[in-house]
Amino acid sequence: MTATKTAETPVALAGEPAVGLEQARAHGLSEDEYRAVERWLGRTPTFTELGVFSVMWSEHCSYKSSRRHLRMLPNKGPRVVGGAGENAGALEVGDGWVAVFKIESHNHPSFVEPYQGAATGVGGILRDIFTMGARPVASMDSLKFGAFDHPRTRHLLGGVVGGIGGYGNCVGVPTVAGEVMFDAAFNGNILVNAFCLGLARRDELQSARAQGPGNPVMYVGSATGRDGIHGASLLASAEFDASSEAKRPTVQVGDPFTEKLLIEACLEAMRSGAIVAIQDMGAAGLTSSSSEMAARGGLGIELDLDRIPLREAGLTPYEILLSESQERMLLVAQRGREAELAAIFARWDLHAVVVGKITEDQRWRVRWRGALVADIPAGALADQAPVYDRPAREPSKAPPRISSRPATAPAPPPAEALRRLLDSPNVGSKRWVYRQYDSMVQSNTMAGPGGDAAVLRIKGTHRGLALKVDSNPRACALDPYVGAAACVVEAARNVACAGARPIGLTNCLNYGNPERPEIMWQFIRGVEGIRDAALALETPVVSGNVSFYNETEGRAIPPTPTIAMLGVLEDAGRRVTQFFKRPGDAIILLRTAAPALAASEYAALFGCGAGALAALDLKRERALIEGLVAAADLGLIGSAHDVAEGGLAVALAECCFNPDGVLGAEIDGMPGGSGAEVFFGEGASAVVLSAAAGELEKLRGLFGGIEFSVIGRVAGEPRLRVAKVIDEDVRELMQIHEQAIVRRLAANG
Amino acid sequence: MLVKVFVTPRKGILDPQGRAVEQSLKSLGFGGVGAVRVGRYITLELDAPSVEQARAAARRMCEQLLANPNIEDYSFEVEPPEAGPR
Amino acid sequence: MLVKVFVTPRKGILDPQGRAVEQSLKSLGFGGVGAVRVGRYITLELDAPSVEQARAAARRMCEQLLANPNIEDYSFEVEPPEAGPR
Amino acid sequence: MKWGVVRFPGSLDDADALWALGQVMGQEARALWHKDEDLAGVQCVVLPGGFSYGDYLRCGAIARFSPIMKSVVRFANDGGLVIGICNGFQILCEAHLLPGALTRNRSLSFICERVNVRVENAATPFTCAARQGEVLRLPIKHGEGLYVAPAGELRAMEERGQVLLRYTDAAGRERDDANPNGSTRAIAGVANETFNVFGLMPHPEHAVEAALGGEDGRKIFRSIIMSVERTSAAKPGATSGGTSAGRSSSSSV
Ligand SMILES: Nc1ncnc2c1ncn2[C@@H]1O[C@H](COP(=O)(O)OP(=O)(O)O)[C@@H](O)[C@H]1O
Ligand SMILES: [Mg+2]
Repeated sequence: MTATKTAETPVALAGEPAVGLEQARAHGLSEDEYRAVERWLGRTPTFTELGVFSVMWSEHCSYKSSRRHLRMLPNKGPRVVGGAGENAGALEVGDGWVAVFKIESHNHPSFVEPYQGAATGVGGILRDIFTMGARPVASMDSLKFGAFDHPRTRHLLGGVVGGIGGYGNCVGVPTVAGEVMFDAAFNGNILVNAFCLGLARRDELQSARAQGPGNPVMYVGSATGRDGIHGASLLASAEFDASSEAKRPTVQVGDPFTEKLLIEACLEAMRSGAIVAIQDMGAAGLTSSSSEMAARGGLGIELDLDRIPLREAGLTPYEILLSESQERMLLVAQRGREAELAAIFARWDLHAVVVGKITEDQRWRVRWRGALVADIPAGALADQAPVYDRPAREPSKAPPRISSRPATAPAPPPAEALRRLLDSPNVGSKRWVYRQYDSMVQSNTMAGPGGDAAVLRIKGTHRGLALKVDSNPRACALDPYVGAAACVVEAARNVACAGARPIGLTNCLNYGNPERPEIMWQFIRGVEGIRDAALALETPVVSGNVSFYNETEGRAIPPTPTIAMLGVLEDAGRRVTQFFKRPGDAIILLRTAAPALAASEYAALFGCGAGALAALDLKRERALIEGLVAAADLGLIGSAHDVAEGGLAVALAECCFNPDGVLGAEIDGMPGGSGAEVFFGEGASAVVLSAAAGELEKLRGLFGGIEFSVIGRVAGEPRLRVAKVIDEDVRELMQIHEQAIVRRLAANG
Repeated sequence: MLVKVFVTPRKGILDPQGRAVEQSLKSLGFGGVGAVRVGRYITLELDAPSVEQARAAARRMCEQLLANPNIEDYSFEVEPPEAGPR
Repeated sequence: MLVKVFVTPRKGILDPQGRAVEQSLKSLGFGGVGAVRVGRYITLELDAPSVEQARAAARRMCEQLLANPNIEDYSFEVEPPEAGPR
Repeated sequence: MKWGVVRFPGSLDDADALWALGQVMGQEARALWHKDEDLAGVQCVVLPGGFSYGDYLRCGAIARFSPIMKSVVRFANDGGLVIGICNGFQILCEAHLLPGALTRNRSLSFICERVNVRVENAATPFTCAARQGEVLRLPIKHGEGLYVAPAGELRAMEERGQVLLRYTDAAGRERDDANPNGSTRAIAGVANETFNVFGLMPHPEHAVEAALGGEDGRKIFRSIIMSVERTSAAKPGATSGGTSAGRSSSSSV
């Protein structure tokens, strides 16, 4: 019996195309890769096997161009739990709780079909989190669209935001923060990065490592259809061009209702202790989840495709294995406890079926209608994909500055510039977006969207978690290293402005075609920037995702690493918001360097001369963050707001927009003169604080080595006055800010 | 003229609504029910000089707005004014 | 048999979708469009011994589940198997 | 008092309602599973927010056929107190325990924000802890909250005082821009003719803690507690939702 089994080789199925180099190329494999496949098998692969290899060895699934560079990222620290090789990292946040979080891209699917693309992006990242045994407690999204007046932008914006809300709202996970940017550099390739945070008790963390030969493998969730065959993986592993339309797979449609049932049922099933390992079926669906779980455990797996629930008749093994149907999970159960698990899933109206078993021999074997259709070493699929050290070269000429024009017309006076900036969709209120997201469900949201970082409480403790996602493609276009490091610092600073200590991050690296040396150079410099900033701030990188080939018709997006930072507040009651609170409070400007107009929103609107990004001094950045955390902890500050798009003048205005009652500010003068870079420069780490005058000396002591200037005071009268240059009605400014996106959408419907 | 547009989820595309309705019909005791698909039914009045022109306009409406070409199919009927309402 | 169900918002009941579609069609340059209503189009296969019995079942499905009698009207068609697809 | 919060597949704010009632307000609150028919002797049934059955087809249309809804209908017909929040409101309309229906917001998009609602009738078991005309600040989060009912029915409801909450501005004035979803007559919450069943789109369970942005939601729950206590005081021995709870609307506040 065993002897005949080993002698058995997979069969070609009737009607399948012949396999050879040409077919391999059509599947996106190179000649070398195809030869490696032959070596792994010691024979020609069947068509099914070829398909399986092509997806597992795609850039999207294998990280073949990025893997060696990602090793640079620091992933250790006293709070880091478990780890490498699992679906997402975890950090201890105190009182026995661990936070599991990750961010992932869904750029290409969202460009093709914005609503469903974004929705399924949310669904996918949720599964990455609850598969770890953590209950998803918050989502964030980072979105980049083309210029607001580009003909496709409105449609993409509506679809993407609708999809994120449609899915997130229906599964009961609050969307608590995010970012949205519009720039012509994304006209042909939008970015949709979705983040999810989950919480678990430390001993509840679940493994994705198969164990116990003979243990049954069970399939739960939606039936398998032809969705996205070669979809996410191949679309995200090649440049986008006109022919992509023809290659378009069946669009994946999300079913958030089933996802909600899956969350509840899986978490309940995990508590039973009958689950050995579990993994979501994401990219490359059944193939990746089964081969990865087996490979992690150093074991094999045998699947019987006749038992896979199918949505329609007539699917081939190739299609079943490569389907990217959503809302499916694969788990390894303890032998003998299948019925118990099936009963738990049945309670949630979900069908759990045994579809295979774990074997000793490290092979990934698939049967269909009695025949063996694939027999591959599990490791060859899961972790032996080729790894490339692609050539990287700094471009000889300076990168074009995106959306930044030389200063032609004379710049408007500061008050006028402030109004124009507040009216820019990049600076203006994003309420139109986040009002479509349920940010309250689960009753933990102490600070939802609309401020710097979101703050959640952890029920049953005094603790709070702060989270924020940041990116800055304009800065990264000018300097991919400094830009990336600055994103880490900015995310950390936002979290610290809420009073929380930043403890770790996840990243989504969105770049162009890695086969081009200048893109590879941008990528490596970006990873180095993240590494250095993460080391300086002691915020380990616990998870991440790489999205290459963000190009259309040969034009790459600017390098866009997206950073999501998590922070902890020992006492959530000490959280700080960005809004001025009391008339008479002193207004303080903290700054680590002189701001610059390079890569600023001001430059995008009015142009500016040449110039470099503001200097970044990681030591001082660390000191600024430490000072903010200490100041919040001592209860010394009334408000803290990070200076970001639009610079100091915009930040001051935003501090006045207190939803509980607008206030004003009386600024005596701007330190550093009255040039546009002082009012509207960006890049330098700067924070606007307000505090009672009596606390100033104590406060100053917390920020040694950092520029600490008292620049004015909070006013009861809602006017923003800056020296003799700006004197504006705050309610009017607020109205402009509030309407920036809404009025554009209302215009010519 | 009265234009009636029928938009349906494309075959092979997941239709969670259809599945939910199917299950619900079954649990209500309706036997022999299958292949439930839930789509949209849009009716409108169109001022057009001829049925042909109305049909051409309806087709463009479907392609530009009423159906999502990624995941939906459509069909339509045009009824000249003398025909009674459905 | 193939059952096709048409559910429409009752006249006099607000139909924000219909209004939005009408506005969008106008802003896309479609002239002479009015009275846009957006409803649901549900298709299903029904195993029934006769068209009459299928019609009776379809009516009950509409009344119990497919339409909300407070605010919607419905109609349906039953096509015996030999009839081609629409 | 004893509360039961029904859990349908796709319910989302069930845990929030249990938290608000149990942990925050110190009530005896338990979950009721949709497949059960036993209401476990609760004195008020809460149908929570969420997307029961995905809200596929129509919001609340499928949930109303759950086994537990048979018991809820019986309980309500016997005068028991039932409150439906958001999706719960939609289910109550679909189940014909409340008149009218809820359709897509006029903006066609989901809206999550805090709004103001004016108490239109404070003489009911759901509003008696508030003042007539008092403005409450409560969150809404829904895509289909536009209340509709046939004109004749609406008139009769208004006359009988069945409209309990209306969207207004902070000063209690009706204004079109203070009506977030375009509801007919800015209706945010309605009761049945016997005032023992109440549905509202705003979420009182998300407004019970100052740390999360407000406490006005307590007034709704406190009203229910007051009226149940009053009823059981009047009728010692009454355990489950007292049949006279619905009449307590006549008592002064
Ligand atoms: N930029 C990155 N930084 C750190 N870890 C990363 C990064 N990109 C990917 N990873 C890690 O690589 C692993 C595989 O990535 P993942 O996106 O989970 O693949 P899949 O799409 O198959 O789920 C995960 O552990 C992920 O956290
Ligand atoms: Mg994964």
